[in-house]
Amino acid sequence: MPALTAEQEQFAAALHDALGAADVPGAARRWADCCYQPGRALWRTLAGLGVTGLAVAERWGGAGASLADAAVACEELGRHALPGPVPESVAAVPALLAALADDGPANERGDELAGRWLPGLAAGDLMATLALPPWLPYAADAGAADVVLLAEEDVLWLARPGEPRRSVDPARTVSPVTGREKLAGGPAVTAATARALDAGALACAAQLLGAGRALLAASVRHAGQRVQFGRPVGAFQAVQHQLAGVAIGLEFARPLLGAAAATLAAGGSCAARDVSAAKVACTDAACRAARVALQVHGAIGYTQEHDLHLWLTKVRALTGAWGSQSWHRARVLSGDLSWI
Amino acid sequence: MPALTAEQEQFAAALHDALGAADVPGAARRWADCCYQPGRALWRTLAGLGVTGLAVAERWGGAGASLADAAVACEELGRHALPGPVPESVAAVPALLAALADDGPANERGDELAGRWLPGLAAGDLMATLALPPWLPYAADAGAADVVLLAEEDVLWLARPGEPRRSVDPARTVSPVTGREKLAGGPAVTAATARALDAGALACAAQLLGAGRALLAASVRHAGQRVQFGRPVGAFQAVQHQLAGVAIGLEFARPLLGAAAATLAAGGSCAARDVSAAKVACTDAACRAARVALQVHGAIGYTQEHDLHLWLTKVRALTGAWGSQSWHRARVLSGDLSWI
Amino acid sequence: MSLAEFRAEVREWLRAHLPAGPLPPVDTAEGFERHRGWERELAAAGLSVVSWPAAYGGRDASLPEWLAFEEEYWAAGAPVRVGQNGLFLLAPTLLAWGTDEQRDRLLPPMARADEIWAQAWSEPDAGSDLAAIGARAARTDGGWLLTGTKTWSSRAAFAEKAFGLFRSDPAGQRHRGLTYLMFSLRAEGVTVRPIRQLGGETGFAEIFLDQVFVPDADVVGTPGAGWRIAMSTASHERGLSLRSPGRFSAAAGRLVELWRRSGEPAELAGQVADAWIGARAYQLHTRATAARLAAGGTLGAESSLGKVFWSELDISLHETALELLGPEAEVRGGPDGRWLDGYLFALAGPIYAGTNEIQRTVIAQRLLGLPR
Amino acid sequence: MSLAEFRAEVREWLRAHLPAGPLPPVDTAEGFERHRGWERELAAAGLSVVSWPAAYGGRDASLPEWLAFEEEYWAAGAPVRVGQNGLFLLAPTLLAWGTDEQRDRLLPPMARADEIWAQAWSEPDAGSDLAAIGARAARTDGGWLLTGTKTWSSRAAFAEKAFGLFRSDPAGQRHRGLTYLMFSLRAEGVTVRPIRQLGGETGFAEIFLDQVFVPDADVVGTPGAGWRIAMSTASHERGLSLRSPGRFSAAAGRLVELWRRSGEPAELAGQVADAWIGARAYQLHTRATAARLAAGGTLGAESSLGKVFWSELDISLHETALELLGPEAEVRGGPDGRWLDGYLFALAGPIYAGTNEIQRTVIAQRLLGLPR
Repeated sequence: MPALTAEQEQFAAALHDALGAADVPGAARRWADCCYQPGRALWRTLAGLGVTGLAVAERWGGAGASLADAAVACEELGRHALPGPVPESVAAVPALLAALADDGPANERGDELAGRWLPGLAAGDLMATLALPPWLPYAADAGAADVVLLAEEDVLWLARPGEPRRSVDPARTVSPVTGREKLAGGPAVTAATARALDAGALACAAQLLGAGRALLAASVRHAGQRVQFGRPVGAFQAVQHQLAGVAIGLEFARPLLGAAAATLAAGGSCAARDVSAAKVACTDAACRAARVALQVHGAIGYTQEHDLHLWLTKVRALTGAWGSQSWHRARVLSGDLSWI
Repeated sequence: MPALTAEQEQFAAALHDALGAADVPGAARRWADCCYQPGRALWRTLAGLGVTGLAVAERWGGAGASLADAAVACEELGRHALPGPVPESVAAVPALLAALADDGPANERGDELAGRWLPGLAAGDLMATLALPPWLPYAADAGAADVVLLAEEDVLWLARPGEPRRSVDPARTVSPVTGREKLAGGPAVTAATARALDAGALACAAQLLGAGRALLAASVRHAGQRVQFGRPVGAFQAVQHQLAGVAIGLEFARPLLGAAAATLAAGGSCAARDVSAAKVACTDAACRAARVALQVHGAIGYTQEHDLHLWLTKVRALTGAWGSQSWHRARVLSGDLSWI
Repeated sequence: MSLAEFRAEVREWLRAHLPAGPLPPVDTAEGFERHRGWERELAAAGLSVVSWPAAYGGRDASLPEWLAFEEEYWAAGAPVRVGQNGLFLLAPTLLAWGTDEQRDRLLPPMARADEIWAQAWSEPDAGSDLAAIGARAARTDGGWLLTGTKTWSSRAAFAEKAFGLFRSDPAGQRHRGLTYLMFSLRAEGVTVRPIRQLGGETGFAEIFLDQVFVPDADVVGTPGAGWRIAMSTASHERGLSLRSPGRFSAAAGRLVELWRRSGEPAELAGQVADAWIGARAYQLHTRATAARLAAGGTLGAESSLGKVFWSELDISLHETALELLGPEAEVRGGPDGRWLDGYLFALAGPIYAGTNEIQRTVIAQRLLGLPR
Repeated sequence: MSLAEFRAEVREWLRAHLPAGPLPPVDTAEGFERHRGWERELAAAGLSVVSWPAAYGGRDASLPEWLAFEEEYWAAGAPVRVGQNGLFLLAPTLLAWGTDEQRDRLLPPMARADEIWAQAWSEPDAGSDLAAIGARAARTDGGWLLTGTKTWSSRAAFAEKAFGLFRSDPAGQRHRGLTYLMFSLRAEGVTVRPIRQLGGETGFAEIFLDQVFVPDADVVGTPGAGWRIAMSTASHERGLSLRSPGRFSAAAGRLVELWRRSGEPAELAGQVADAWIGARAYQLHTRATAARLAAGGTLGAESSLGKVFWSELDISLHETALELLGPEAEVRGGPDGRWLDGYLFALAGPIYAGTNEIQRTVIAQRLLGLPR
């Protein structure tokens, strides 16, 4: 079912509380200056709450929880604009390594690789990122990560990151990578890569949805306080109706996310379709939230002084990551579109 | 230049006055009941004002005016929701016959055909329609027309209309046709047909722009009078901003129409591009005007009792006529898109 | 019976009993009676009101079962429900606020389509501003005398009965002093003037009431509490039924088929995908809402989110279909004519049941807490 | 010289003199000076202010010539105009309302980029509600003392001078009692605090004024008439220049190139076509406006139509480019980085120079005549 369980709601609330108590925007600003310690400390806090081990099986030290739980966590991480390679480290790399380890022929090698990194990822000691061309031609935040992978066609590489390039999101870089140690090859890698792509796209969709929710909340707060023409701007119908539109978009993107997590976890044949539907809807909803948030904030929202920019730019950066909207829409249409 | 000349503005004003003084909605309602007399009387009035002879050369009894003037006229005709095959009879058929007559090889036959119908069309004694598959698989208002043509690939037929089918526009029918007398054939027909398609699409765009303007005017009028919650609904920002959006769309569609008329009249290589750009923009602007008009009017706008439906349904009918939006957009992109 | 078994039964029955071709339009005299006949067939099979208690002709279906029924119903291309005003608006109100006597007397004939109901909310001066209602209910011996004009009353051209709000306390302002009343459209003092809609059918009517007597037995709930009763239906769990997701999933499925049949034009792929995604989102959202309601939750102003969402989805879905149809789009009737009919029907969505402008204001002020 | 000859001269000069690569961002210390250098090159060629009178460094170009210049300028990919606040906002105001002494003193150094101007309209509590201005101009011997805070002052981080509105009559409410004044950003009592924009550059600044002396010679027009003077510039014929069509035609042309280079994906063809059509519409519309102005017409509230149109066009055009770029879209710098820069720049369009919400209200009330 797409609705959150009571446990998931409690988990989300715990993450929201923990991140709300920490200075995430401050850590993001430091991250933008390539000072990763405060951000890594936050990741360790989250590891303590179980976030980094959600997608890791128990035998590797994780919680062996469902991808639905990982999506719940990523939504909160996006809601707080946590810096770092969230979809990569929390979802995609664990999914990739787990798929390799579970796969028959590549099993031994897969086990070895999983054992090499999954315990550290689960514990929060390691942070991983990956490039997955053509969807991810660069590895995000390779400078902050301990493990940089490259999945190219049917080969998985340990990768060497090149000169990082600045992203529109100041608290993010993207690095071209080259393979330096071949880790595994063959159809098992192809299958594991497909799994990683879906897991990462799902996590990214969740992050976007969370960011969109935060943007709406910030806009409502600002509109209730900012007075122009003798009234709070939030009392003007033009502002109210734009924000209502944002709320509608977010409200109806959310169930797609839950459904995609369920299908993906169950390994159903509709996983690609459902993940893509979720990514399309969450991206659109977040982009709309960002546009309206900027318009409602006005000039103050167009500065780096206001924290809003951390969310605005992250939404823009993640919009093109893990598959473009056109690609995901096409993937929806190539799926089984019968209903029942 | 896309701006209207003073003469064109006077001409438009004269048409607006003449049609405003007549009961065009009444004639449209009779037309819907297949009683064409009041509508045909209006067409004769317009012929007296020169409308039907604009696209007809002087040697056939017309004014030999430019297609820009025809576009000006069609905009007014659309503004008043005049019933009848406007793009066909005012622009496309005259353009087709003139092109045939002007063409070298087919000259004699073309002259004969032009002489057979153009004088009557110019005088307002005849009304013509045509099918031009695949853009116009049916002939509009064949039941009311005196001349029904079919231009199919490189053959021009005098056509026999089949059983008319109802259009979403009650004051309009569309009829499948079959050729009954071959009038001309060969490359000259292909070229003349292309010319007719552009002339008709241009006239149709003008008609749509005029209809959009009328819908905006009706909405502004209604919004200023209809009181809900103790205020005119037009005082609500949500209504004001929707109508402002309609005004913007119409304002910026209009110069495209003028430019297309100029390019088409000059026979420039950019005619296809410019006509398509005009059709796309005028259709979008008119559709937006229709959507907002219905929303501003509310339930009363959803009835056939209110005259608004004559414009709403005509916009919908013309949206798919003379080339779909997708087809015209593709044609813009296949044109020369350099600027200067 | 499991959900899957229930679904299979519905599917099988529909397969076996669905009319061969489309019925005549519901808002014509002939079409209305043909649709009534179809409702009677449904009722005879126990499928007309599956979510109602068995005592009134239903089968106590759970919300998930009801949603499954709706999905099957619309996916099969079954006829529109001529009784929907009664079935989906009045019946939930009677179940929540009516008396046992009213339920026993009114629900069974409604379920069998012996009595088809029209709604009578709007008035010439009370459209989006419904609280401006001016039609009066004056107290008289044993009942009330209704006087005034109701308009945009859907199904009123052919229906037997109607329900609506009337001002029973002349001193009551706006939401206060309104009473929820039911009356016969054949009663003395009632004049019904059918109104042609955009598509030409008489889908709604104006109702003139001149001292129309209504017995106390036909008051729903407490006199004077009409506004609260009427609004509670809008957000009642069965208020879900105003637009059940099955309608949109069926339409989105047909759109995908149309797109494939048209050669899968890439330039419209995005719009087709968005329509399917939107229908899927609405389906999943409704299921989640149903689960929440089944767990004891309530439905309040959130229903405004859904109203705007489905009504916009419905229009854009049909616009995409019309663009795919190109010059065929304007043609009434014929094999693809349902798209145009569906489009015209969809156009009314942002207007009725509270305009989308009203809904956005509700969302902004009540859900988001923006200042009034 | 014919229009074609003029156009050819501009094109040829640009071809010969355009900087080889992109200059550093204008809103950095280095970039600002590099852009100043470019302005000086333009000025030396008599191309910095073609539409001005020759006496002040211009060449009396007609409006069509100015539009042609702009088309060539942006099509060539030439640098942004660092002096634009002065050139396109202050200069038209001085030409219309200033004294000969002011024009002689201020326009030539502006044309040569010896003095670059910032605007100083907004204040912390006067954004979209500009009439809420609170910064004061107090009368003193031979001039005025300015005190207060201006913000979102574009170019103020590096510019020499600024102009804006100040409340000279403490009893004046809203639009009344405002005076249009010019002041040096290096004057005693001025503190400039640069503000980083979304893209990281200090494109605007906060200006704190503490008893800053401004001589009477630096008042534009009559004291107290500031609002009318400032607003007249917005709708002045050269107010066209706020966003000259050449910018969008150049961007739309590049978008078409990008789409072709990306393999002409059909699913984005519609958006690319619409961007081109929009840019073309804006170009044609501006030409028609120019013709009307040349014939003695005036530009009033219609300029609000254009403001909303170009700002929405600019965003959707850049969004389409970013979608075409896919995962490359987020990368700053690099061969395609201008699309991201352009997108960030475009995002400000619906906010500045009167938010689009304000413009829509102006359109509705002043052009359409809807009730206030």
